[in-house]
Amino acid sequence: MTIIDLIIIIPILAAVAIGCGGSARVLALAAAWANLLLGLVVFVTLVAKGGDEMHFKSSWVLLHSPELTLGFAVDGMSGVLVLLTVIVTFCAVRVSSGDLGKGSGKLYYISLLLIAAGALGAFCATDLFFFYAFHELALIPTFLMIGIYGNGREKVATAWKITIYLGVGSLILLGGLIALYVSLSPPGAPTFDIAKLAPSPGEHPLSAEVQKWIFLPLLVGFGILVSLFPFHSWAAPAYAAAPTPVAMLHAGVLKKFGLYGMLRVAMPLLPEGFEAWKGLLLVLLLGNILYVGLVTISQRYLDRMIGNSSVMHMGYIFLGIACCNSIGWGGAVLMMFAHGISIALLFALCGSLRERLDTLEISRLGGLGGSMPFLAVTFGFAAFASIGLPGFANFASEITIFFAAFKDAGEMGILQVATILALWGVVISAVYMLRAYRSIFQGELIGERYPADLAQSMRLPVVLMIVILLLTGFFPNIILKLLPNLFEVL
Amino acid sequence: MLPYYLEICVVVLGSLMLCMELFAGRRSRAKIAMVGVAGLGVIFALLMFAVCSPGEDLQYWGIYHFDKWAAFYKGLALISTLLVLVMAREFAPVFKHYTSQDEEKSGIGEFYCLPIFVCSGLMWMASAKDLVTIFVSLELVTMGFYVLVAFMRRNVGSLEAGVKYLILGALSTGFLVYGIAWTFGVSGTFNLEELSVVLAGDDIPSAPVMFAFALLIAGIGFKIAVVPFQIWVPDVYQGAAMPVTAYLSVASKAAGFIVFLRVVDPFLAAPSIREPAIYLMVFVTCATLIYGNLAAIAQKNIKRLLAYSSIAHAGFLLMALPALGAAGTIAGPGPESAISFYLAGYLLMTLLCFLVLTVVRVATNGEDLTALEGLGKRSPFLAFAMLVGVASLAGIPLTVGFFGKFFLFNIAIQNAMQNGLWIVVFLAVLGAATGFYYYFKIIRAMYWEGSVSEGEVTGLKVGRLAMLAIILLVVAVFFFGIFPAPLLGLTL
Amino acid sequence: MSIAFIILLLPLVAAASILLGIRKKANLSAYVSVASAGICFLLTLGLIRGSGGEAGAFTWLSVGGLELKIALEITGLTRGMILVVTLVGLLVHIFSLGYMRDDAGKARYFAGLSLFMFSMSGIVLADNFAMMFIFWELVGVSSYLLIGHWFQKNSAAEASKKAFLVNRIGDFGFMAGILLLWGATGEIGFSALRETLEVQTFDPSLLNWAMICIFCGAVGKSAQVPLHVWLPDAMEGPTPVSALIHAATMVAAGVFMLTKVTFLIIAAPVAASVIQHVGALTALLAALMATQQSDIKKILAYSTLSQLGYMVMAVGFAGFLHSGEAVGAVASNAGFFHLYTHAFFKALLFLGAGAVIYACHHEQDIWKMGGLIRLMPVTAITFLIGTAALAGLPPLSGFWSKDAVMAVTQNSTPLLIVGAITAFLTAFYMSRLCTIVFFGKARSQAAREAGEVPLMMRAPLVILALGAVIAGFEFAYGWFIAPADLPHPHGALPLVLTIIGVAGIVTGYLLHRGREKDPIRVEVLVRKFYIDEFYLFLVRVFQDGVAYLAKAVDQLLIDGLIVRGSARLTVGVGLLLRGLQGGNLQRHVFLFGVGIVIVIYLITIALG
Amino acid sequence: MMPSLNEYLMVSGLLFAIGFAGVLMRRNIIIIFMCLEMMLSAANLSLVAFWRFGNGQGMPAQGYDAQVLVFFVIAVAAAEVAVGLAIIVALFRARCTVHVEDLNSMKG
Repeated sequence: MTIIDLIIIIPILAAVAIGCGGSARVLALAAAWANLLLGLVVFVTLVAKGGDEMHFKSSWVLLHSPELTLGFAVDGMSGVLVLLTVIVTFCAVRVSSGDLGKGSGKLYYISLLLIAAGALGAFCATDLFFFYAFHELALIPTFLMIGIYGNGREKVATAWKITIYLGVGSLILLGGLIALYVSLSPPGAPTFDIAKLAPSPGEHPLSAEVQKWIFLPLLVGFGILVSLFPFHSWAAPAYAAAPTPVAMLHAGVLKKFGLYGMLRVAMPLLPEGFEAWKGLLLVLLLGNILYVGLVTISQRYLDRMIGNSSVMHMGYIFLGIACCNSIGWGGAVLMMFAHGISIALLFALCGSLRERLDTLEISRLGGLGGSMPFLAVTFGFAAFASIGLPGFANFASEITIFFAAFKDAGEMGILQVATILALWGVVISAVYMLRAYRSIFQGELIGERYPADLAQSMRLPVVLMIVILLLTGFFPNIILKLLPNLFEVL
Repeated sequence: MLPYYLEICVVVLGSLMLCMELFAGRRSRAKIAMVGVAGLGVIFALLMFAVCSPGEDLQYWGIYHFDKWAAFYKGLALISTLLVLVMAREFAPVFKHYTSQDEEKSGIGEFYCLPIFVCSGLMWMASAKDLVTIFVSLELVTMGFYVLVAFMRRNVGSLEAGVKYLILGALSTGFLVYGIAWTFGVSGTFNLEELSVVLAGDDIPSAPVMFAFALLIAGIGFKIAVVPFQIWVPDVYQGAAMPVTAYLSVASKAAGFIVFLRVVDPFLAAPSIREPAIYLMVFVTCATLIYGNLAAIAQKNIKRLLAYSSIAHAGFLLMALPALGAAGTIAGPGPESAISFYLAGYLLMTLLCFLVLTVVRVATNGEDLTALEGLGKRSPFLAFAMLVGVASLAGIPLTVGFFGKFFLFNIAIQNAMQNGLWIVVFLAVLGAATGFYYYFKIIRAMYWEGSVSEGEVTGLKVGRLAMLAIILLVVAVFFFGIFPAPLLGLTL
Repeated sequence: MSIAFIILLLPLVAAASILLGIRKKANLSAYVSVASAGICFLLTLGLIRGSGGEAGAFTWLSVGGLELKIALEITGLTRGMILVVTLVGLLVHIFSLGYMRDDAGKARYFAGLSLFMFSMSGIVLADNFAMMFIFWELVGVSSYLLIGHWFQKNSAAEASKKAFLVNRIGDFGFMAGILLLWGATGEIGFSALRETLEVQTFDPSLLNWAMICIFCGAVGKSAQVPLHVWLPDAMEGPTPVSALIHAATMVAAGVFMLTKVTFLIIAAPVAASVIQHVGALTALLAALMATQQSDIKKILAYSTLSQLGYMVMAVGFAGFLHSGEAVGAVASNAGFFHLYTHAFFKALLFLGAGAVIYACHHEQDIWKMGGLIRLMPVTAITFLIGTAALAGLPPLSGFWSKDAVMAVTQNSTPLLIVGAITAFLTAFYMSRLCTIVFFGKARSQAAREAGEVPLMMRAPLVILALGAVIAGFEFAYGWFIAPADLPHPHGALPLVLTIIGVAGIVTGYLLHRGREKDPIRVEVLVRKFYIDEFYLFLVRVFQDGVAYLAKAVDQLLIDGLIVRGSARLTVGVGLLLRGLQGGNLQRHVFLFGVGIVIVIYLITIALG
Repeated sequence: MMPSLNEYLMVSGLLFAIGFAGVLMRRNIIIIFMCLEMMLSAANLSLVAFWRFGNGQGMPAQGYDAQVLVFFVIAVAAAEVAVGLAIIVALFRARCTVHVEDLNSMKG
């Protein structure tokens, strides 16, 4: 049993232990701590050994035809995402407390741990089947969490929407994955092992036409999971309605699954399939950046706005992926990490605002900076991180992606045009973030209440996330060192 | 030990139980059920260890076959009967409420015995490769079910369901016999192996063969609830007693499917009619997928919901059919083993759900979704068990239901890639997505709804045997959801 | 670690330590910040006497062949600029000790100043576009933080937001330009780019586009038309901030950046022409607007705009002339020279204005001041020196640098005329300001009670005044620009300029002496050509309107029609199918029969 | 003249259809039940006819499989009647009706 197996099994065991009557918060915290430490160990080990190859391999063959292995391993890319997951999980467990009045604490923590375990399993799986299966593990916990502990009047409708929508997405994805493994398996030996499916360099067994049609369901499936325009309408309401830790985990970690899948599965295995849909993808990702950006501007509620902003930023990651070079993919992974932390941070802060205020309607708030300076400052950090200010990892990733698109671009192609348009999103995100910040924290105090500042218990996770963003923003090579030649490796 | 001794054992067991009932007087009949459970357990052990001879295809008198599938489906029949008995015992209070509080007059002893005889029919069906045998065993099963469905004689729903099942069942029998007659007419044989040889010939007139095929589909399709012959399912499932519903949806369907496969196989194997037969199957599949899944959306009665879900599952199972006879071109488990695996998984998860529902039914006296409200607080374990069952039905990964669906999708997608039958895949995706909705409605009822104040939190009373069964089923659902190989290996 | 790196990082350390540790101790925070500024200044003195060239590098980001470095480059202009930054920075820090003495957010303020010093040094020392862009954004943030220092004031909060957003628009272009250049050449280092451009030839239209885009960055940061609107609003910040950021250094960063890429301007004639004209337009419009303002800081802000326009115009002449041969680096040197002198006298003017405001209890309306020369003589005299320098009276620094700029514009008659008019207007509005504020009699109680500011605030004024006097002499600039590299005016230009300046001053004095309000009121100038209103309209109608439309489409079409619609459709079909199940036995039988018929019908079709 | 296979089939088909029509139209469950029996008999008739003309030359097929099935069908029909009538009696006791339109407590 490797350290990676441990990381995946610990939350599951903790969930089982809670279910069997253990003390929910203690066990969840213990599991989160353990995972955080193990995740750091994994990360450090990867830094030492280099991220180009798979490490910590383990596998149990479950079926022979088709070959199905319960196997885990990490390379640089999954290492980064594992790190992201353990950090966000830790913070999510730390900040959860406010919603517990509505139901059983056990169910709450079990759901959280299962979501985390699912994400970890999906990121580490070496097998297409379990890559998919682990992600689905989050479906029911999310449904329960939003339904029982959710916020707002629309929580019921929202819980249904996210469940069904993501369910449809996963099923489409499943279809694509089956078509993929069937087509790419070596003759007579069907297998789900991603490594064995990879075509030998230079020659691809599938014609461009076949690749094209297999790529489509993968794109749509992953797209739905990542809230690619126009499949994005589940995301913002769900994040607004979800209890804080779920929003953090879902927006911060789980959503990255689709992007990870693009990089791990769709792009390397179907390069020509991507070429066929490149134009479409560019249009859609511009939809994310520009159209959803505009939608974000006109949101009236803070939680919705943050949710939409998260949808918008997915466009940049897709842009990085569409660049098809190591710079872009490295930037995309870095952005997954950066966005994961920053959106989790925003949701954590938004959640604590929700606990303190009667409403999150932006225009009915004002001047809170005076009475809650800590929250105002940390929210400022989060907002600036999210709009890609230098010093935060988000900026490093954005600029990497932009440079990637122009690598060796002597003249303007569609990718370059799309990138220039996408650049405008930087302005859009500044508009909505600063407007909200100005309206909520600055200006004259609206209303008579002086709500309390951020609770002491919340400060550690919040500061931790800010420190990580700054650290990786000042030294993005910490992350990028693991992904020097992602494109070539995959 | 000869395989057909198993059926004899079952019949003997049933007779034994009847004798016990005869001499039981006014005493409790619970022991009879226990004897049944124990006996079935022994017979299952015999099947596993004394009889099973993998790889060998035994034939007796040309009408009784014993191959790996026969063994597999016999196993399914035995286990489901066993669990239904456990369930029936748990259900006894409700049963008595609708018959008589008196042990003797209520007829609960017979209620325990009848499934045993039905089981023998189911086991015989698994071995039948001859239209006559199929007909007889099928009727044996159906007849048992007529009685079981209508058994609660003071319950209007049960009687109504009984009559509906009786009339429609007899109607389907008529079509089946008529179909058998026509099959005999075009081929001159009842034996399915001979039939496939005859049908493979060139000079077979395709129109009457297809007519016969259509009639057979109607007759057997009725048992496995495929559209457009599903019409009885919701009413009968709703009206029948909980264990009977479970039995119908699991055992009857599983046995129906093996028969269906065996009957359809020669037709699909015949080159001259393969094409139209597949065309017909695809239509039936699509209709079943749509109907089962969509009509389930608005259901409020759990049994009715599960009835539609049972139709939907039939639709998923049918997806594998076009691949029949095209073996070797499919990566992964072939259609027969995928279907068998799915049915086994279906048995586990459905019986799990029905066991929980039985307990809830006894406690709350309700069969609507509202009866489940607050279960998450009243009895976290039962709610969890139900959650597992429902998740598996919906096809959430790491449960056996997902693997089942996965193998079927695997086949359907490969079919589509080869033949362009994408409509089936599309509808299956739509159906599975709809499934998330109506299955999750159950989860919703258990966890979101209903406020139980602290004082009311009283665990539901669960019999020890039922509890054991529930735990085992939960474990099995997870186990086979992660390690499908042991179960799949039995079907390959 | 080289000196330059220490200059760069020390303020960051100061800012971080204030934020993390000592923010509760306001005075300590202030001293830490001032100390860091002081040390930086001393180090700068060391640096500018040392040799130039590379000063070390740190690979910030490297992936798949892309390497972005934090590397420092020290050239002549860099030295001049870093001196301006650290010197003015230090003086403003000291001045702030007095000005912000009782402010509640003192620690935050000084942290912001230190952060600014860090970011600004980064821009100055950057050896490549990526690094410059990073710090470019960071100065934007520090500017945002400082403008919004009094964030509980609605106007300050709005102003800081506006400044940041307008700058972001410029940065959008800047980044696009950098990307275009990188795509074409594969280089982002300034020296590497220069070498590549010398060796290889590139598509001129691409270079033009790239340069125009890069210029957008300068337009945003240096507040050129049409992105000038943020700078006047930015006066909501504390006055020392206006002196440092919005007069002397940050807004000059655009010009500084342009001088750094002179080689590119030379290679992109169309862009050069655009730069010239934008600069000229800004100079003229801003000067016009300045003549009618009544807020002392706003007048200075428009004046800054106008002077920045001069500089940009001059730099633009490096690249393109109707007459053919471009002026080349000489032109950008002229722009930079003006930047250098302007930093001193404009910082002086702002600090002087700060002193006046401080003395008048935060009164900023010039029509409520008057006669201050008697009450605060040091402030008034230094202010007048600054005014004279700005008006271009010899032998003050402004005279020399304006001469250099106008010498460049002699290559194009229309722009020369624009320059001349602007020069007149500059003298005019400054004279108006001084006349109203310092002469005549006090117009309000606050002005009557004003007194001289403390030493801590006076000292910087005196030092800057000294700078404003001498910065134009060769000994003060020769160490970073050889006089030979500056343009020299032909003919009687210096004389003409002096006459224009004097004329402006005299006109201004005569017109406003003893007045209680403006003798000439030009509504369109008071309202700043209605540009703010126009932009507000654009934002309301286009941005918010389109955003609202997008939201509506999102909710009605995508979510409502497609997503929920298909869900509704599914449910509807389900209900329909469910309706088939009527419950009546004979209906069931009928449906069974229909099923058989359908199956048989299908078979007949299938059999053909 | 001896009737050919076709005539038998037509008669049996007719019988089957009449039976089905009866099931479809009659209200009384007992009569419906009788019609069902008629359908089974129709099937039996086909079976026997197929057997009689089984070898293709108008002579009976080999073996007696078809007859065996016919007997089974008859037996099954009898069993069905036994069970069915019992159920119908129970229904009558509970509801005092044997009309199908009264059986509508479950639908949808």
